[in-house]
Amino acid sequence: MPEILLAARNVTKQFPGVLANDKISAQLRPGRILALLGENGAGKSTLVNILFGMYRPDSGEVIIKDEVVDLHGPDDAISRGIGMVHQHFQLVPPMRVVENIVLGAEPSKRGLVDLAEARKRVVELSQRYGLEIDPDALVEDLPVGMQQRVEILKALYREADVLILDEPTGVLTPQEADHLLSVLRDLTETGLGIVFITHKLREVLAIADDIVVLRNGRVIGETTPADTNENGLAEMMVGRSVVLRVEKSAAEPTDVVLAVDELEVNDDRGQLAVDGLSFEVRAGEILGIAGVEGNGQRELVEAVTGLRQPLSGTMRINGEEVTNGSARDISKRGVAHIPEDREKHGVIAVYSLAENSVLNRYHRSPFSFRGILRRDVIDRHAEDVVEEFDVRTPSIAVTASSLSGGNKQKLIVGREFSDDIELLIAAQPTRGIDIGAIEFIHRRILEQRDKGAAVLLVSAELDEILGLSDRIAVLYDGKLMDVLDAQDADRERVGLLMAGITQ
Amino acid sequence: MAPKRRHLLALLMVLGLVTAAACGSDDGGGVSGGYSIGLVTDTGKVDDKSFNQSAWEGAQQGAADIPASATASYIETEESKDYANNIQLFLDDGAKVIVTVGFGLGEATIEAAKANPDVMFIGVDQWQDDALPNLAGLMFPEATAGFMAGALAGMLTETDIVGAVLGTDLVPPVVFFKEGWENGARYTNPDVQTISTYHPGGLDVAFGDPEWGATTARQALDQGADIIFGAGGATGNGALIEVAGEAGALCVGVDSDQWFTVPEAHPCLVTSAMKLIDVGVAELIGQAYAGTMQGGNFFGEVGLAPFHDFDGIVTDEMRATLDDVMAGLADGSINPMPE
Amino acid sequence: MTTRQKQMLYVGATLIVVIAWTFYTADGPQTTAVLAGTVRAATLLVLGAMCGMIGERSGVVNIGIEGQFLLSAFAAFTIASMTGSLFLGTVAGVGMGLIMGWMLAAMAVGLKVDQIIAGTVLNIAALGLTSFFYDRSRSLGMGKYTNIDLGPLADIPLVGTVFFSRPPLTYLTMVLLVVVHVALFRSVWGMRTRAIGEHPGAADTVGIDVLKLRYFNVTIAGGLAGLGGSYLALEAVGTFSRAMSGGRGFLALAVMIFGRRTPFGAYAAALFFGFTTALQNQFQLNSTFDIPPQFVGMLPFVVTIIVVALSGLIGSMRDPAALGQVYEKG
Amino acid sequence: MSRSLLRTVATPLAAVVFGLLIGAVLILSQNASPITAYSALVVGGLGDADSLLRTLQKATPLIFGGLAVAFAFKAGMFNIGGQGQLLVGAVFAAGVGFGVDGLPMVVHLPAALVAGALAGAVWGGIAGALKATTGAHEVIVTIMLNFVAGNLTDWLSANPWKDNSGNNIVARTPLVEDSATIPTLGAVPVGFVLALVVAAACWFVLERTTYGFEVRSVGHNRNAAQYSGIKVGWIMASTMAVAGMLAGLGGAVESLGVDGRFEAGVNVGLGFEGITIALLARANPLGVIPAALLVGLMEAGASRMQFKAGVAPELIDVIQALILFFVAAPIIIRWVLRMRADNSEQLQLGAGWGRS
Repeated sequence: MPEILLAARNVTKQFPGVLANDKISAQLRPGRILALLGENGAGKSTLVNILFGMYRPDSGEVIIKDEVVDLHGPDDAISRGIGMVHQHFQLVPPMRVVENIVLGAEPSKRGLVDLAEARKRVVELSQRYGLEIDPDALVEDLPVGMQQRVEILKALYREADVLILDEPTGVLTPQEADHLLSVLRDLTETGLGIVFITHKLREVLAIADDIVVLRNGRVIGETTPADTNENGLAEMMVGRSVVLRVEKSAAEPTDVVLAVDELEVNDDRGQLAVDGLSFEVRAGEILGIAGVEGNGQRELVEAVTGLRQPLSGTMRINGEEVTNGSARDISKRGVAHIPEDREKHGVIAVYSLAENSVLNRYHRSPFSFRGILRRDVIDRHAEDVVEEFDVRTPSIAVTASSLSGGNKQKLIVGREFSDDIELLIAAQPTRGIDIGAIEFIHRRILEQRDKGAAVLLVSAELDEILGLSDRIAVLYDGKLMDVLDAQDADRERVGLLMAGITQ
Repeated sequence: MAPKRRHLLALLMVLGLVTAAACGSDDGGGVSGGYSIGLVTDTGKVDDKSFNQSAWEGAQQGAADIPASATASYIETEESKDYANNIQLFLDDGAKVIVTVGFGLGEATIEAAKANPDVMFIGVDQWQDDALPNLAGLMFPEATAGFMAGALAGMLTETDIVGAVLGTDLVPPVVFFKEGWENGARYTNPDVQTISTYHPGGLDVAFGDPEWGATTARQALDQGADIIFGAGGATGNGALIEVAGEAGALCVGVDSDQWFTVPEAHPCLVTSAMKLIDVGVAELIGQAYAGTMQGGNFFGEVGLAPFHDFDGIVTDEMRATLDDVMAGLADGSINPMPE
Repeated sequence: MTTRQKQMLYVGATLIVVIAWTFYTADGPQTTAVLAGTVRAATLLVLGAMCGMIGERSGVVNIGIEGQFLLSAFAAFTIASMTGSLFLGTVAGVGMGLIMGWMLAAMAVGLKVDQIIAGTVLNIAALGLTSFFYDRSRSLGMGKYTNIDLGPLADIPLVGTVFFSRPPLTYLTMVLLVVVHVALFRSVWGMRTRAIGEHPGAADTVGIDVLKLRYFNVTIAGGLAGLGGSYLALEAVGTFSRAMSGGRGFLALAVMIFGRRTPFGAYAAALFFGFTTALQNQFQLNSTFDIPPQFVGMLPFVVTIIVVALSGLIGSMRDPAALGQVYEKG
Repeated sequence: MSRSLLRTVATPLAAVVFGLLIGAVLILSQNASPITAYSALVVGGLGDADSLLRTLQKATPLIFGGLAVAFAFKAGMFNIGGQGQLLVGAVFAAGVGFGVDGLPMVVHLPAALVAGALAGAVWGGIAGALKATTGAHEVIVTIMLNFVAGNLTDWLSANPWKDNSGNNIVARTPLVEDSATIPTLGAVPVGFVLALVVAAACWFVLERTTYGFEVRSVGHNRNAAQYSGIKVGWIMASTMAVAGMLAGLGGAVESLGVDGRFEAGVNVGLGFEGITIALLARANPLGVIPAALLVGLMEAGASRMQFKAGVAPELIDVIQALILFFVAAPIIIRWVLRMRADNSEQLQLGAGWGRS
């Protein structure tokens, strides 16, 4: 058995304008779990992409099983026993589980895929590691937890000695995450090494043997769970002491702003995604929607914002029915929306910041007059947003594509918050951005609540839900499992509800 | 910065060079020399194996026939809006005779003839309502040609089914050919069944779709037709070639003797319903040179092309009937297109 | 395919057979003629559809099939008339198709040109080049491909004439239908091809070279369109003429969509379109209706529009997820 | 300003030069002289007042056709249906032009133009509406509608609207009334002026109005546009209708200003050249004008090129394809000229505000 399974030595990688990895070194030994910890943009993904052969380092070397290697692509890494479970699953949705697992390394006879043989091997593998799966199910029909299992089996099928997992618990309930951690621990018994990438301190302490903390593309420190604690890790990760809890006053809810009754909504594939939901959000409170992604959150948000036609049920805003209102009808009523997918739904990449700053209001006075845009007014508005919401940019004339994720998100928040808001719908408002921006946006959301807005917060980050919400509704399979007051909610209880377990 | 600008500069220089070249002499070409004859095609090519080609051959023949040294040259029209301009190019070049091919050029030809009384114009397929002294419209009775071909087909068919694969009913000569063909077949064979199809597409594709022509000819063969008339540019040629692949079946070409223009059709081509455009054009050019050309309408000859390889199957009896038909058509006792 | 769909398929097939037989007993020659014309018109369409299908399954839209047909037909005809060999002509047509496929791949995959624009370039270039270089004095002295009877099979009434008395490239097309079907849905290549069309990122992470495979597939698919061009010049027609593809490359795309990007589905769709063409001819031949040919001629195009619209409405059709998108690594 | 303008035009300009250079090689391969050929081309298109008039006349429908493609591009749609939209526009404009008489010009001419524009709008709108409601791809639908339009207009001009004067046998409508004829001001056809005005209007609508903002938003990011409350389906349908209207207007100008009537088969191919023009202009409505003038010049001079140099006029089509290729794949030009890549070099089918 090699001494070092996988290592980076002084790896440097430069992207236009960013030094993503600056002389990074880290190593993984057999049977160990190495945690790479860092906030978004710290260089974790770049590093693992280099280790997996997706990128080539500008300088420095990659070592696999005690040998310096020159990886030309993922197939190089795979053939050397590296397996990777990506944060965004790399599965082909309309193909079967077994096809996904063997893709790229298919058992074949004269060029034809030997599906029977493939199925046999997959069943064998899943039994050996205790990862039950239906080999003939279509991946698109599986829940995310199962899809992750397919990803792991994919790596094991290729006889990986090293498993790299990129933020694997983001899509799981706390209980599922715990189960995953124990599966991973079992896997190391056979000598497998695991690289575990995360920004969640608790998980690092729970599972890692070795911890490497990255910040701004550099290694900031190496430690072990025995030698540190959450606060210590957080300080290393961010470079200053961070407030792990959001400071907020008690809510003072008043009138019902949003009332949803028996709402049913289909997803894109025509299947019921929101199944008879009823809830209310009052002015001055934050209702958090907790749940594993894909349990109807997106469809709920799209229905409430007028982007998706509900099948049945009613929605009222300030007492007026808006069930079949268009997106514009609803936004006219003082509804702001921070969409979950910033790049896809939030900004138009080739538009300037000025144009992006009026995406939701270009048609209104004073930004246009009788159908003609008033560019001077728009520009002034954009300057205001940039200043007030601390968007770091050389000018409002540059395109949105030139901004970092956090600055894009601040631009969106600034755009949505520039009017008086009756109802704020915030979906995954801090996904993938740095801690500074997260704190900024959390403060702004609370500010809106305190000004009397009703806030519907949808987040897959349980910590965010627990930290910000006044009440917590848990969504599972399109149904509302329960609505808890924030003080009654804890990870355990919400986690079980997220898994559909009521006690 | 600097290198970038240099490349742009280089680019501009190349452009300048091209422009300079363009502004250079344009007199090197041209066609003038001796008695010059110009031909403007319809939107088609001088080697279209059809009427443009016939007219061009006629123009060349005419140039060769006249005693003085004469040259013939052509312009192929790309777009029908260019008719007038293309005629003007020859006028500017001092052409003595200008042949314009196709009824589409009729109006442009009349305009040019009015404006240039010293130049002789020959308009192929252009009917003249009012005779201009320097413009001869070369017309052909297509129905007569079609009738003769049909009469032969009526006698030759063994299945009593004859088919026609045609360009488009938007072009009247095609309709005349078809009606003449069907009436001729019925004239010699009252039991005959005539099955005919026009291309279903627009004017822009109707003459350029040999695949449809071939498929449709096959469809007609499959239901028993044993002689197919292909009339419609490349579309008709497709039909002829298809029939060539069917043992025992015969085909009839159109416009010129297609024995020479579609050699692939030799195995089936019994004759062609000809408009002798080349003969007519050459003759009119001769008249123009001699100063005897009359304005108004000039009727060119139509007829059947030689039977070539199939000379043997046309019996003396058939030939006699054909002669009668021809005589009847000539003296008006047979109307190829009643109504 | 669901059981219900299968049932409908069987019912539909039985119905077609029954109707065909009824007509056949009523008027044998006409029925044979219409159905033979159907099969004939379908061959070119399905070759184009298979070309488009392999591209689209890999995530590359090919709107240049029309141009591929035309330039390949030109090459096939020119070489065949120069060498006097239909076989060499066919090879040249396929070769030209491969070159055109490679050019499409170079633009759409390599240079990351918008795929629709890349295909349009091919179409315009093919029309210009063939018109510019066409030498009309050429001809096929030896004639075009002729029918080959498949022994006793050809003697079966109706079916024999319609399917088993055909020229060689039509048989080859039928064989290719099976080959492409097996290759797409059973082979390692096919599985990888479908993967790069649906989720190129996933394919990349398991070591499949997405760009290389797309290059390969679009090029190979061009060979199918090239065979279509050879078929057009050397089997269907027996000569070349300007713009002779006449929009069939576009119809092939509709056939591909209607056939849900499967070879047999596309063949069924192509037969359907071939049938509308043959039927419209038959109406005219029989003088069934006194409808101007211009209106009858709209039939296939109107049907295409309806089909494309309906397949969107019913939602029975889903594009490969990565269709039309440039793949950037990483 | 001039620097950035230079950079903007560098790629199309280089594409034209490369196209002409390769064209020169083809001319040489035909044993003709490129210099004679190209000089004849230019003289044929610019040599005298008549040539200039023809160039302008040829450029006019190309501008409309180019706008029809460019406008749809802005909403992320590819309108290959310019041909069919132009045909129906041409035939209906002619229909009103000859079918109605006794109207003063100020009423009749606009009415005929509007008839053409509306017919084109309906033809384009069908494709847009089908795309919006059923997802039917506009490329397939517009191609099919081209065929249908060809058959429909052929039939109209050969049957109900046929010119039965004299011995006419051609499938064409009667001449339009004088009151519906677009006049010529000096050497400049008024239709060309109209095309310039419409191009400027397109630019203004796209860049300065809320509707244009919506169109461009849909073109750049359909999802974000939908999330910001824009009715994406309506924008797609209406954009295609506007595109069809532009092409239909081009057809109307042809019927009323150039041909004086509609004639079957006369306007073939005009609509397709709009694609080349729009790409050459990088979908910029103002850029469409020089692009159309260039192509118009080549087409006006093609006859003279054949006459003087014996080069087949199809060479123009080959050169156009080459230019299109180089515009579509600017990377080749950059490589040859060693220019540095920047955003303006990409063929972005739409850009931000003219903030250069």
